Amino acid sequence: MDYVFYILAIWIVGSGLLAILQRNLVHCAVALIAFFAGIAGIFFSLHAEFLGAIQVVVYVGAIAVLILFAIMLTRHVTGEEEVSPFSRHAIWGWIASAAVLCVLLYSLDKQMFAISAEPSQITMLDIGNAMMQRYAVPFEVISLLLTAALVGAVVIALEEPRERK
Amino acid sequence: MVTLTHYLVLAAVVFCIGLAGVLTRRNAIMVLVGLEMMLNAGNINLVAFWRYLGSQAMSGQMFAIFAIAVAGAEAAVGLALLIAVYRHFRNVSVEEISSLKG
Amino acid sequence: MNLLALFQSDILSSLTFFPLVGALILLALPKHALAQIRMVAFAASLAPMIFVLRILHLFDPGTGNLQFPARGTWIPALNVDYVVGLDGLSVAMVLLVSIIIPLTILGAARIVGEPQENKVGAKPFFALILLEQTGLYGAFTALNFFHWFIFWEASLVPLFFLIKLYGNEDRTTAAYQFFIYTFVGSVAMLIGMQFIYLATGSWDFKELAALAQTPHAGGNETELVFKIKAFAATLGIPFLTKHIVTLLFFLVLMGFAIKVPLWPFHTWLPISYTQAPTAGSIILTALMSKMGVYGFLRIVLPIFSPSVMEYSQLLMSLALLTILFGALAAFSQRDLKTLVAYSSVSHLGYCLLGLFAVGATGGSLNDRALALNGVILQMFAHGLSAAGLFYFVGLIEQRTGTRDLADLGGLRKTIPVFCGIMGIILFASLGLPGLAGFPAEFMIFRGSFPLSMILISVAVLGLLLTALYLLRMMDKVFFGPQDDKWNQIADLSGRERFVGGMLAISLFVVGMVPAPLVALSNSTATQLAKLFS
Amino acid sequence: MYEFFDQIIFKIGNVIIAVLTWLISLFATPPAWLPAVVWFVFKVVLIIATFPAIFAMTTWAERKILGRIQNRLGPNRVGPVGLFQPIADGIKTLTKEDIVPAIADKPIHTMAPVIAVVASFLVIAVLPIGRNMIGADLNIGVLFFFAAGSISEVSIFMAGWASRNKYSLLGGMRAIAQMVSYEIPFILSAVTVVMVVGSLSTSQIVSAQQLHLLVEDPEGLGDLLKRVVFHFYNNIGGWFVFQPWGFFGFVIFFTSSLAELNRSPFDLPEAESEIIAGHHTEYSGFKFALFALSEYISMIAVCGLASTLFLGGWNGPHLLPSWGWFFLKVFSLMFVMIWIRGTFPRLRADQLMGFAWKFLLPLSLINIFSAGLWYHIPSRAFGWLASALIMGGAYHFLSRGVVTRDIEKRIYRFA
Amino acid sequence: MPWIVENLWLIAFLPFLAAGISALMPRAQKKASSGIVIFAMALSLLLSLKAGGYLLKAGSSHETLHLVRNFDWLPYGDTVIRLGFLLDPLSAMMLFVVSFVSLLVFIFSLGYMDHDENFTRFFTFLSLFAGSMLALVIANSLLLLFMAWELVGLSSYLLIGFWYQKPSAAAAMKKAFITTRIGDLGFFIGLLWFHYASGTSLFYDQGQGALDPTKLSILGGSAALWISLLVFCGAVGKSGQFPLHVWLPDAMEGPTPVSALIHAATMVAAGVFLVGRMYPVFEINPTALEVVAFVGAFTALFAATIAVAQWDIKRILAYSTVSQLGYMMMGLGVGGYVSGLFHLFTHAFFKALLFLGSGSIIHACHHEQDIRKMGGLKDRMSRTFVCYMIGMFALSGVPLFAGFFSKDEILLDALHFHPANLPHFASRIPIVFGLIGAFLTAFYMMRQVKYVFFGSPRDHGAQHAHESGSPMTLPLIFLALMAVATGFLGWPGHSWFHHFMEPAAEAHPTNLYLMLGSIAIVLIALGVSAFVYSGEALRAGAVDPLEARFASLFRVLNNKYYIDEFYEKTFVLFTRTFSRIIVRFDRYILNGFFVWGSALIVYGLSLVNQLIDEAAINRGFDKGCRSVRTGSQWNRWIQNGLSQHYLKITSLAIVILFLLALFIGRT
Repeated sequence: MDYVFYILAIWIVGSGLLAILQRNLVHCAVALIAFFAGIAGIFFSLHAEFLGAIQVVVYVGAIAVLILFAIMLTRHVTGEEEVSPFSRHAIWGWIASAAVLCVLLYSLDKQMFAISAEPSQITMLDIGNAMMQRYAVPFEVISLLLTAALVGAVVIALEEPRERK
Repeated sequence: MVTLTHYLVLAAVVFCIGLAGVLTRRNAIMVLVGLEMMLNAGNINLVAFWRYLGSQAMSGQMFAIFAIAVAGAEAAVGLALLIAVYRHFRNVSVEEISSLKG
Repeated sequence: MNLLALFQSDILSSLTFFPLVGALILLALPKHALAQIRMVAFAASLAPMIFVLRILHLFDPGTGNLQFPARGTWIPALNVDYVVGLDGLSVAMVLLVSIIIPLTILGAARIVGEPQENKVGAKPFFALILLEQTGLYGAFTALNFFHWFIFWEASLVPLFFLIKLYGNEDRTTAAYQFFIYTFVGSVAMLIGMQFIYLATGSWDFKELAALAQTPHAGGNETELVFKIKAFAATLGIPFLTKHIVTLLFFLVLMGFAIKVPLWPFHTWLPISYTQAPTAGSIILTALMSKMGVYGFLRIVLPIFSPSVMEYSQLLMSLALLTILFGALAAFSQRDLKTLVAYSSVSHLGYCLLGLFAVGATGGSLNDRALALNGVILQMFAHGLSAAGLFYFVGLIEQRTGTRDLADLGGLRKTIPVFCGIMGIILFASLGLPGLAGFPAEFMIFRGSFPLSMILISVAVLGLLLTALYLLRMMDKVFFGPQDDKWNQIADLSGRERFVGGMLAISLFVVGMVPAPLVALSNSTATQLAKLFS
Repeated sequence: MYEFFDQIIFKIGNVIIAVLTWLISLFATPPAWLPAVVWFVFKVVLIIATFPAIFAMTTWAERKILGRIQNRLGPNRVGPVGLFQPIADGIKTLTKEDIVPAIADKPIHTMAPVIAVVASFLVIAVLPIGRNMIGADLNIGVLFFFAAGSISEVSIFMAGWASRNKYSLLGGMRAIAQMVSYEIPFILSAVTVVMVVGSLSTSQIVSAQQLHLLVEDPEGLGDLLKRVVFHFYNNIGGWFVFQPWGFFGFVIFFTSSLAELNRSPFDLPEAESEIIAGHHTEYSGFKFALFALSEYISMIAVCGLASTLFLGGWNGPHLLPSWGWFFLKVFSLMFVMIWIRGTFPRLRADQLMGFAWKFLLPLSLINIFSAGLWYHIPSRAFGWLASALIMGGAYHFLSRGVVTRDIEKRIYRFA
Repeated sequence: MPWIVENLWLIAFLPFLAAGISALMPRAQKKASSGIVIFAMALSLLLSLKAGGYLLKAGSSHETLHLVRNFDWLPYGDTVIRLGFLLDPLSAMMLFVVSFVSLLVFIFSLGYMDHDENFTRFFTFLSLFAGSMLALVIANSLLLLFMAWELVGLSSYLLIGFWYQKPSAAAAMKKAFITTRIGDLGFFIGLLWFHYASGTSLFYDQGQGALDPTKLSILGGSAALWISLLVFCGAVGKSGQFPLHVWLPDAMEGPTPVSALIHAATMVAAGVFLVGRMYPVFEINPTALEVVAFVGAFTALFAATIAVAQWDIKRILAYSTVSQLGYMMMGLGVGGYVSGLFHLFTHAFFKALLFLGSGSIIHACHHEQDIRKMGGLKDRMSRTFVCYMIGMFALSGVPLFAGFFSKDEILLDALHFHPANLPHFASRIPIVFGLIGAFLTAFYMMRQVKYVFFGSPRDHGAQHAHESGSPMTLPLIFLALMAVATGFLGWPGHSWFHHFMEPAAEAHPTNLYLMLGSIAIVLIALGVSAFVYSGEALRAGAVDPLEARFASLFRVLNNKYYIDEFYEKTFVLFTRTFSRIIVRFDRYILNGFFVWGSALIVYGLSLVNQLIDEAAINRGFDKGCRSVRTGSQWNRWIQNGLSQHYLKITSLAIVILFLLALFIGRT
């Protein structure tokens, strides 16, 4: 079902552009949420359901909300930005990213178009097993990192102990 | 027929959108948003490779999971930092808080 | 219906780790909730008794084989399994642990140098004791060396901290000496056992024992000896190849000899026992030292039976010296605790004597079985009586603030009940018939007598020396005119009466009717004895 | 006899399938995707038709029950005992004018209720309503539930922010803070079940709560009795709520779900007396109805998940059909929620946060530990005991921290 | 099996039970506690009588009955240790003696201990003693006997130290326990050996017991000798034979009823009983019995000499007890199984009588024990006086009193003592020592009586003395009757006792010369003593006539041949010094030199290691770090603090690098 991919691709690119281009930060954030949801859709379409769900939980449920909170806490409630992303000083940024995009697209090996998808069944149990066996060390490291981040975030933003993470 | 390269192109585009966000916005929050988008681009790649090249090995998914976890941690710490910075400078513009002297 | 089966599934692991759960809960309690801490600790230490009763109920004394076995793979690369099981050697010990630790916790709560007056607080104290309980259970049920060794060492650590944190005036030295000295022994044993592992590829006690009993095809060596020698030969040191079995035997022996202890490796003991808090002393003497004897029974006798036979005269002589020198040293002590500590040395000497006598020539299978049964019963009896002695000595110290015999005297007048119960325990320790010490000593002596008449006849002197120092202690503490300063000290409280009374009653019951307890160990002991006749 | 109802449902299903098959067969060469799509549409329609109906009855029931609790009658004008009140309300909201404040952020203001409804309907899909009755049997069902559920936070925020009204904004902020906080114990309490079952699939979780003790060859009355007992035990005994961790998990889940749903006593975001209904202050007419719909659907869904995770889902002695059990449990839980609303006072904000972070969060973490312990201890009895001990101890000591100092007696000077 | 045999254990159990109950009673419950104890004892006495009666009824004229009740005690290997209870003439006789005397002493104690604060404790201990003694008597196993043996030792220990606050009592209790334990060591080894050699723990077991003739033969001669001698060690300790007699006189620190019961009538006789019980083993090798005979004979004489020079009324009796026990041993040793036991039987009553009498006197004199401070009690305590005189005559061997018959039998057996492996003069030693001992016995008893009852009071204690109450005098009267009556059971030539004990054996015919000779010796001794201790000698402050005449000898005797001092200077000192050496050795050599020495070595090594670490490794590393730091100064300029700036540079650099790689790579 190719059209799913294309719809999702358009959705993602569109919402992604909206997310970085709008002047109203809250609108940016909302667009970002749509962007994240699109990515989750991509994951679903790749049969990585777990990852998709995780994507929604973490990005939509947590990070986006966090960003909204940050916006509310650091700006005026309406979230209006004074400076447009198209101002003069940003030109080098656009150039650089466009150049990178060109390089990336150019460097994609055209042969890969030939490879097609293979179905596979990955269950939760496999993921769990992999996490606890083969990837036990990275898993532990990540958990440590998350703990550190939690503590760090709380310490840094200590005056607001209700901050999540 | 959607192939791996479709996903790679998508990822590249998303990455560059994120990069553009990072490079052009002056608000630190938006910089962070751009960063998250770049990370997502990476995740798309990981999952797509997993899907197309090695669906029995779990590496792609696993690293995507780890990447998401790291992104979560990064966002938490980054935003906490921003709030702390804002409290100090009353501003989160990247260029105006470049001073390291405090 | 099925619940019973569920309850029974690997009861030993449940038993072992229950106190650990208790310790964890304990750690969650607030620091100053003394009453709750004590209650939780007591409950957690007593609860395994349920399992022990169940075990005793299900235990089949008729067979000497392992019961309640459970096995799980642990570290496949090292061939380490998690293997637990009970047989006649360990069941009495498990019972002993389940009796002593709750009584310790119950009794220890009001002894000097302990919880209230120590700035470290009561929580770690009880948690350490519970930890120790887990270690002991583990060591008494483990059947794989690796697995066993972990518990063996794990039981060392809580005691180190008990001594270091809650001990008497000289505790730091005592703790370090205790830890390092016993650790040296453990290391020696570990080296020896590792060599055997490298040679045979097995840590499992039962497998090793089986290897030690199968003769090697086409030779007069056993399979084990052959394998060890073959492995030693690959190292290419001629001396080692020749004496390797002896060397290993003494390495392993060393670990246990220090733990029990065997003269002349006993010097860590008096200082540790004296400096430890009362609960620590109780656990050290009643349970820790038994781990050493148990190790002899479980490891040295089955695996090194030819070496035991070869060196039995030497070892018996050392055991004899342990008995006599321990008793003599106890005789000239002024410090009550040191006195009791040396008495422990001496009493454990009986165990070792019976153990090593099994290797001597002469006598019948029944004699050997009797001696081994006696050793196990003596472990049990000494566990109870020594625990009682240390407990009461601790109480004396708590009440009078001194351990010096010269300061005390005539206390019976103010504390008659104290004197009565302590007297019972003391006489049990002295081997008075009707109390637990006597059947044990009789069995050891009677079993070993045909095996080595002269040595045993000399060893009987130990009974006299025991009487000498114990009566001297009784005399100095309780009899004679009383100093006025002891007029106000309190007699036993209800709790203390309970602890002392329980110990006294257990001693009495075991002394009068030792048969059930002996029946538990008899089959296994007989099996073990067969290796030597 | 006991499978009678199930059979009926099954037969009805068969009939529908037969009809659909027949319809499809009318095409000369039906496309390959058609049966799937038809089946899909059928399920969607069924869900969209059933649950709003339940929503309607729930609003009625809530008002009625609250009325009883507050010693009044509740709706009693339209239809017998006011039964048609929801219909009347529905008609009223549909026909009302849709007002959007002038300074509101229009697109977001409009999007918010839609997203809310979508999010709440999404989660229904993974609930196993009866034996073989599930919208989508995802192998990540529980996770999907939480993922979809977390979207509703965003919708509330959008509503609150886009209204440009300080009450709405405050309500939205409160809602977010509260939902984010309570989401952690909410998910962590469910983790225990996932851990023990070893699957995120809701249907597997349900089937894991069935026991399979059997008696051989029933003979005579005694055996029949035994079999009945076994039957009851098999269908009830396996519910996780009977394990200590399950019990505590259930309580934590249920408590935090109250906060997730912004229901009393955690209804600060919608506190009428403080901030005039919070984020939907500026909504009226159909948009308001959508918000209400989404709230009640979420409530049903959360109760459904609670019964799926802890109360055995559709498991039960075969006196009722499986879906009957499911809805019985769901309605019971909803009744409890209404009951709580009728009896509990609203919490203060600091109490609310303290309760989440100081009590529920550590308790649920310890609960995970205890469930793990329970799972790994081979002896079930001992495991039960150890788990119960740990949870009991944890509850005891954590609850000490929650009790705040006594509030001074208030003196009414002018009253 | 007859009921009484089946339930023989009750005899011992009842006092134990009473002791247990009494132990749990509070101090104030004097009446209840003593009532229970006495009631239990009375029941035991009844049961003992029933047992004796059964034996009399069932007994045959030509063999000794051994009725047993056995049970399993301890399983081991594939066998089991069995214990049991035994009813035979020996145990029946002892049962009667023990329970009878015990009962009387209990009753006496009611009066004697009336004012003691630990009254209930006293009865507890007494009952404990009675129980263990009875158990000892009925034990059908050397192991059970040993167990009871130790328990009587314990009760003796407790009762000697009953007034534990007196340092002398505390010392005496310890001494008693340890001295007897020395003997017990031998006993214990003998027990081990016996059990090992015979293969069974039972004495009699329907022909399978260790002492049954069939089994007895498997004991070899030398094993039997060793076993006998080792077991005899125990008897020596318990029965106060030389050289372990030292504890018995000291044991008089205990309350007088205790002395009467334990240290005169029953427990000390346990040694004799033990030899009697093990007699079949002793008989296997004649050397064993010879050792018994000589030890006994020597003790009999030796203790009698000491008794002559003592001042303490109870010590005199104590040495007399030692001496009489020597007689019994001698009797057994010279082959007079029955005569030794008969003396035990009679001695129990009259010695208990004497002790209780002395108790009555001491009680009356306000706990004054020195006979020099008494005097003139004849009129003040007439009932006690009469009873005491009967006891004295019985002990001295005045004709028609019990002691006369039993002692004569021993002397008669000693006369017939002709072992083949000894020279003639050696075989005469027992009879000679026995006769001298008889003389001395009569002498010191008369001396004592003269000092106590005659003359005028020499101290205010004696002046205010008056007759004791009936709980104390009634037992005296009973015992006095027994002291007369029991003798007739062993009428020379027609000894009922002999027939009861050993129906199969034939007694030696009566020797009239010996009888007359001994009567003469006794009468002369009494006369001499009465003459010496009269008039001047009995006045206050007077020197003992013997002391006046044989000062140095008297001092030696008065100091008991300095044996205590000798032990103190040798064994005790040796043990003490040796134990100190052991402790020093432990502390300085083992722990100090070896353990701490090795610890120091390890510490030294670690210091060396530390030096190496610091010098070589640390310093080098520091230097490296410093150079890196200086080298990195130059690239500071590239940083301007704007992260976006960095990222821009980075991405452009990537593009440039990529292009470079593209073009250079292509070429």
